[in-house]
Amino acid sequence: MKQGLFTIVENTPLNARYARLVLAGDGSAITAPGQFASLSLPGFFLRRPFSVCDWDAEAMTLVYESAGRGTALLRSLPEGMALDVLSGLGNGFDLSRAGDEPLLVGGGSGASPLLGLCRRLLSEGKRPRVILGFGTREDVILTGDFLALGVSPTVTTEDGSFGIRGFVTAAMELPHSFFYTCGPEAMMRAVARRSPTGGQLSFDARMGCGFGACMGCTRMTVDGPKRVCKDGPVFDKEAIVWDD
Amino acid sequence: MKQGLFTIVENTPLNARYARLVLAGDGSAITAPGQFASLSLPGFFLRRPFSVCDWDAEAMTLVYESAGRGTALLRSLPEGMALDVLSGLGNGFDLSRAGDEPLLVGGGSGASPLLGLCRRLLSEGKRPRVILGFGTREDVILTGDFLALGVSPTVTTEDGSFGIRGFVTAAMELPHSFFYTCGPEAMMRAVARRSPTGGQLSFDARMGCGFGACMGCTRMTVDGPKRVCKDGPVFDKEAIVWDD
Amino acid sequence: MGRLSVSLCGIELDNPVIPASGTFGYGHEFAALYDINCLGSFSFKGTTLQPRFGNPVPRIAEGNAGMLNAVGLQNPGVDAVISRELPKLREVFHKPVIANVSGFSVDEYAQVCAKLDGEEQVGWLEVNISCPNVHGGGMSFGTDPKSAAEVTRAVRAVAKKPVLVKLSPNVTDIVAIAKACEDAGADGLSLINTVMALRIDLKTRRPVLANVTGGLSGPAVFPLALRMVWQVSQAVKIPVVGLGGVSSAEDVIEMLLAGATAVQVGAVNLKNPFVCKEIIEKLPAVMDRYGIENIQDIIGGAHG
Amino acid sequence: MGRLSVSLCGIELDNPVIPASGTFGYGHEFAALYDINCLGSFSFKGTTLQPRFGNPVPRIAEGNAGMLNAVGLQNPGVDAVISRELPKLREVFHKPVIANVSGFSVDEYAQVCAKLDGEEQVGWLEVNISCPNVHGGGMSFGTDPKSAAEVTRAVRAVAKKPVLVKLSPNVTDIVAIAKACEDAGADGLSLINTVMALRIDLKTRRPVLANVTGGLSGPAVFPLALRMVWQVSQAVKIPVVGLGGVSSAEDVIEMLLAGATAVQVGAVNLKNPFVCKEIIEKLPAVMDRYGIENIQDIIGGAHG
Ligand SMILES: Cc1cc2nc3c(=O)[nH]c(=O)nc-3n(C[C@H](O)[C@H](O)[C@H](O)COP(=O)(O)OP(=O)(O)OC[C@H]3O[C@@H](n4cnc5c(N)ncnc54)[C@H](O)[C@@H]3O)c2cc1C
Ligand SMILES: Cc1cc2nc3c(=O)[nH]c(=O)nc-3n(C[C@H](O)[C@H](O)[C@H](O)COP(=O)(O)OP(=O)(O)OC[C@H]3O[C@@H](n4cnc5c(N)ncnc54)[C@H](O)[C@@H]3O)c2cc1C
Ligand SMILES: Cc1cc2nc3c(=O)[nH]c(=O)nc-3n(C[C@H](O)[C@H](O)[C@H](O)COP(=O)(O)O)c2cc1C
Ligand SMILES: Cc1cc2nc3c(=O)[nH]c(=O)nc-3n(C[C@H](O)[C@H](O)[C@H](O)COP(=O)(O)O)c2cc1C
Ligand code: FES
Ligand code: FES
Repeated sequence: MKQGLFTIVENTPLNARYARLVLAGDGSAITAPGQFASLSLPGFFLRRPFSVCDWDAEAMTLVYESAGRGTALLRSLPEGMALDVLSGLGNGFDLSRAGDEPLLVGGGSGASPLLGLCRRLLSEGKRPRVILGFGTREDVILTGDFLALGVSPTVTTEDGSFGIRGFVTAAMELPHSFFYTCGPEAMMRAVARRSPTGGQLSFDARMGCGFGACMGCTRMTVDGPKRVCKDGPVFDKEAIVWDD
Repeated sequence: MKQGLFTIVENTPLNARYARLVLAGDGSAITAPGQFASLSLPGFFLRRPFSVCDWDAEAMTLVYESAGRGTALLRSLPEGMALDVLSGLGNGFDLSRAGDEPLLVGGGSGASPLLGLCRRLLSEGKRPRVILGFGTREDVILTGDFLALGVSPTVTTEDGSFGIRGFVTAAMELPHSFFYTCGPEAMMRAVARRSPTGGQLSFDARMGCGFGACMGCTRMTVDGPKRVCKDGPVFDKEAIVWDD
Repeated sequence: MGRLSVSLCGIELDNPVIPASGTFGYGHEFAALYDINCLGSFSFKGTTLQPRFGNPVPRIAEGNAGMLNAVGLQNPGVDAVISRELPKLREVFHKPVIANVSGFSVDEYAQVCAKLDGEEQVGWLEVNISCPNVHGGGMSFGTDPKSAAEVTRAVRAVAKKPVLVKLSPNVTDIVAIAKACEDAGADGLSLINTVMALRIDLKTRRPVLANVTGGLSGPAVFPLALRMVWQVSQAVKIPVVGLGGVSSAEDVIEMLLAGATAVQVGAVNLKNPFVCKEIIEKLPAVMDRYGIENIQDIIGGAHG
Repeated sequence: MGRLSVSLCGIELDNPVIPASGTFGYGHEFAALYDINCLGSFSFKGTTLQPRFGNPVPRIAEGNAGMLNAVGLQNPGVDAVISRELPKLREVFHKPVIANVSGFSVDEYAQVCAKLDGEEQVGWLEVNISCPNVHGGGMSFGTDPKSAAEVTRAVRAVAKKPVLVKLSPNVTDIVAIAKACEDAGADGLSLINTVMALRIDLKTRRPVLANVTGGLSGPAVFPLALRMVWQVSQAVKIPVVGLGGVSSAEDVIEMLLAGATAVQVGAVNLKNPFVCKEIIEKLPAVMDRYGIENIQDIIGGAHG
């Protein structure tokens, strides 16, 4: 984990809901796809956590949804502005478990960390397959970015306005060696239930600190209570305890 | 009074203590020298009041001291940044009472509103004389600006490091038709006592609103309690009740 | 009945947005900026029996996302308010106003309320019980259920208009105070008043405020106010006017969901004199965003 | 004795800056970022007799210039703290620490304190009396002078180390609680704990926190904390540890002027993990600016 100033070099709407934020700065604390960064936004006390979509030594890309007041403000911040960022947070995905044909399943903004994961899997010679689920056609994001990597994502929309109608599980007949998923909890749960293989899931939680100090984000696992921010956000399928 | 966004076009240190801030925006609410503007600074709840030093239809100049945390931040704000400003606050100086040879006495940042006043008195054909008092040589400001108007200010410093040694009253032997003064209350009181003529004094107060709504800035006068922000900041010598 | 209208003790408000006492004077400074008849109502500066100069200055200090005030109830006294301020007020505001009343004895409260109750423009009496009780050891009336009830009863006995009792947050058990006021006949409750606070000037090494302590208000106190509105509105049957740090249309919705029937806006008026107008203008769009048809439908909606 | 050193209940601190309980874990997350031995001390996460999972999530909400938490005292229980956490803590922090203790009965407080009192690394016991009293109707121990005194007495009886009682701000009369603790044998007081608050999610129309209410802390509460430190330090003879919203070296000076002997920093650690280090580094320059030679000289300096 590192604290530092990052400069907004791009803050472009992808559609009414999502935007892409490219931040230039020292990304050296990032060690794995699925880690996140936490942004301090002017006028807000708590930082906002976002998965790193992709990164290199000089910059990182985030994809964020305008979900509430902080992200609404974020959308209006100009290029050139400096933001105080904690980077390299969380554990990230474990690529060593991927096998040859890992399946990546993202829902909504959960597509974001899968892009960086996909690129790294490809560079290790894997053949990742990607399913992305959205509510409706207008929400669809990142398909072009996956295509640019040479991977053609299967897209599902709940209303059928784009790709396959239904939830991501409607497209899950692909054989796979392992799965990685990020998105709404109900979606991830359906994916984990449907998949016969091992997998990793990236969880969301309201966070106080994002680096393990406050116990704000605790989730019960088979190994006892864990901090989503520090022990996660990525957990092994086997470790998950689903609330019900 | 008007609320509007003003853009910082200049924010230049004059010395370690004072800086000049030029704000571009609609200055049409300003009607008299001695009025003030109230700036909303990022991260601070209350606005900061500053006398207008000079202005035209497109911009106003303020001169401010780094007095506390807000003005310390103000010093770091970049050109091009927009600030939310209430302009045209307070009553300002009454030029009609000036007579031919009005005396302008400023202490510290109190010199600032006297510059705009001086320029307007000159344009009405008056012959203003100016005394400016500071603590020490390093604090002296605005003498060049008065010279540029063709008025040579008499400068006093408490430690004698520049101009006449002592307080502004040490230089007050000038005959005058009326006086205008702005600065520390003790200074203004000495000026008012020393001067045989009528005069106007511009007061300072901690303000909640700056436009007459909160009763935060009340000062007792011979006409009863008055709001420094709305009924002042300029009061006639005859109306002042000195605390003692 | 419009989308924004709510009813407070039987009087209909065009919308639930009300500037809070002490932050809106008698309306004139704001009437010079916009037509204040867009407001639901407004609560004028706290009125006492005698004219009061208030506390010595400095009366204002700053907090993080808030401010402290120790104005000390500067006002011209109830007779001058009636003879001078209310006629002037009528020129700029044509709806029922909230008459905010303060006192230092039970009797003073009753006297001031009796006088203001007779004024046509006054829609509600709002009884500020945060004042120190000079006959009761100096603790504020609002920190003890018994004194709070006593004031309420005395005022209720002399008033025909609905009585809102305005509660202090500086208490262990706000619900106990609220219930005592309800039982004593209050028609509604306003909460919260300011939070007792302090700042020290590092240069002088003395308190910033001449009065030493002052009342903290503004956005900083919003979550505290919301908690008290939530607790009180669950415990009483009379309507609650929610205030404390409200600064946006979203905050208004949140207060109503917590159980408030109407909302007051205080300190933020001082920073942004247009805030009440802006909130009222933004409410319909914010209601659309959250699927709210009529604002009155969501009152207490978060209690589930 | 350096310029920054102060003495708290007979133990010298290199400086008065102490991370507050619940915002610094057992120090490891911060030790990975800087050498935490620069701190005066630190107060570790509240410890109970049994392991606790704490409240369901969400446990965190936001305020203006502050945050709400309802973590609910998640901790591994006192035995695991002693066997697992303290040995690990010794590797990264070599000064006496503050053991923060919670309980739901007087007996639980005493048992936990007795165990931690025996640990060499523990310099002080800090007894958090904001917890609900399960045997006393559920009101927090800290809202009633009698229960506060009872806990203090029970803990004092079993402890050799100095006992700091940590007070809740959610009370009408903080001085009465403080004096009750002093009379019952407290060696010092820490104040304030969090302010009970609420937020509602406009989308779900339900409270953000699963626990409904939570504790507000952060810069928003600074002027309230300062007022309580001012009042309490005037009324008691034992030292006061001031906390609530401290975020800068200036805030530390202000707390000391108000009467605090040392200062804790809570919520701001979560936003800026380096804040305590930064404050300590900036203190000498800020002291120079305000003409302060030794920081201990200004304790209570604003009382004049
Ligand atoms: C590890 C992690 C990774 C994430 N990655 C992404 C991403 O890549 N893209 C994306 O669009 N979103 C992501 N989110 C969700 C994102 O953090 C929230 O949408 C965002 O914080 C909302 O902020 P706001 O100010 O708009 O909402 P507000 O409701 O105004 O926020 C109020 C508070 O609640 C918190 N909060 C609100 N919603 C959420 C949420 N869903 N999850 C966590 N905290 C929340 C905020 O952080 C803030 O503290 C991620 C969350 C986590 C925990
Ligand atoms: C009508 C008027 C005109 C002024 N004109 C000028 C000017 O032209 N140039 C100039 O340098 N200064 C002027 N001042 C003083 C200026 O407002 C303060 O120096 C400034 O507000 C300090 O802000 P801060 O954040 O640095 O101080 P802080 O101490 O951090 O401020 C905390 C709070 O106290 C208030 N405050 C602190 N000091 C003063 C003060 N001396 N007067 C009023 N409020 C104060 C701040 O506005 C703020 O609300 C004027 C004040 C008034 C009332
Ligand atoms: C400058 C000022 C003056 C106030 N005067 C009064 C008053 O006279 N009577 C009263 O009941 N409340 C008074 N209040 C309290 C407010 O009406 C309100 O209860 C409190 O400020 C909380 O709301 P806010 O956070 O929106 O400011 C005053 C508040 C401020 C800031
Ligand atoms: C996430 C979080 C957890 C906390 N846990 C504890 C605790 O276990 N024991 C305790 O005495 N106080 C606890 N507190 C209260 C703080 O120690 C402190 O008293 C309070 O937050 C005020 O300080 P601040 O405004 O600097 O945060 C906690 C506060 C936060 C924000
Ligand atoms: S958010 Fe603080 S521990 Fe995870
Ligand atoms: S500052 Fe509000 S009335 Fe003058």
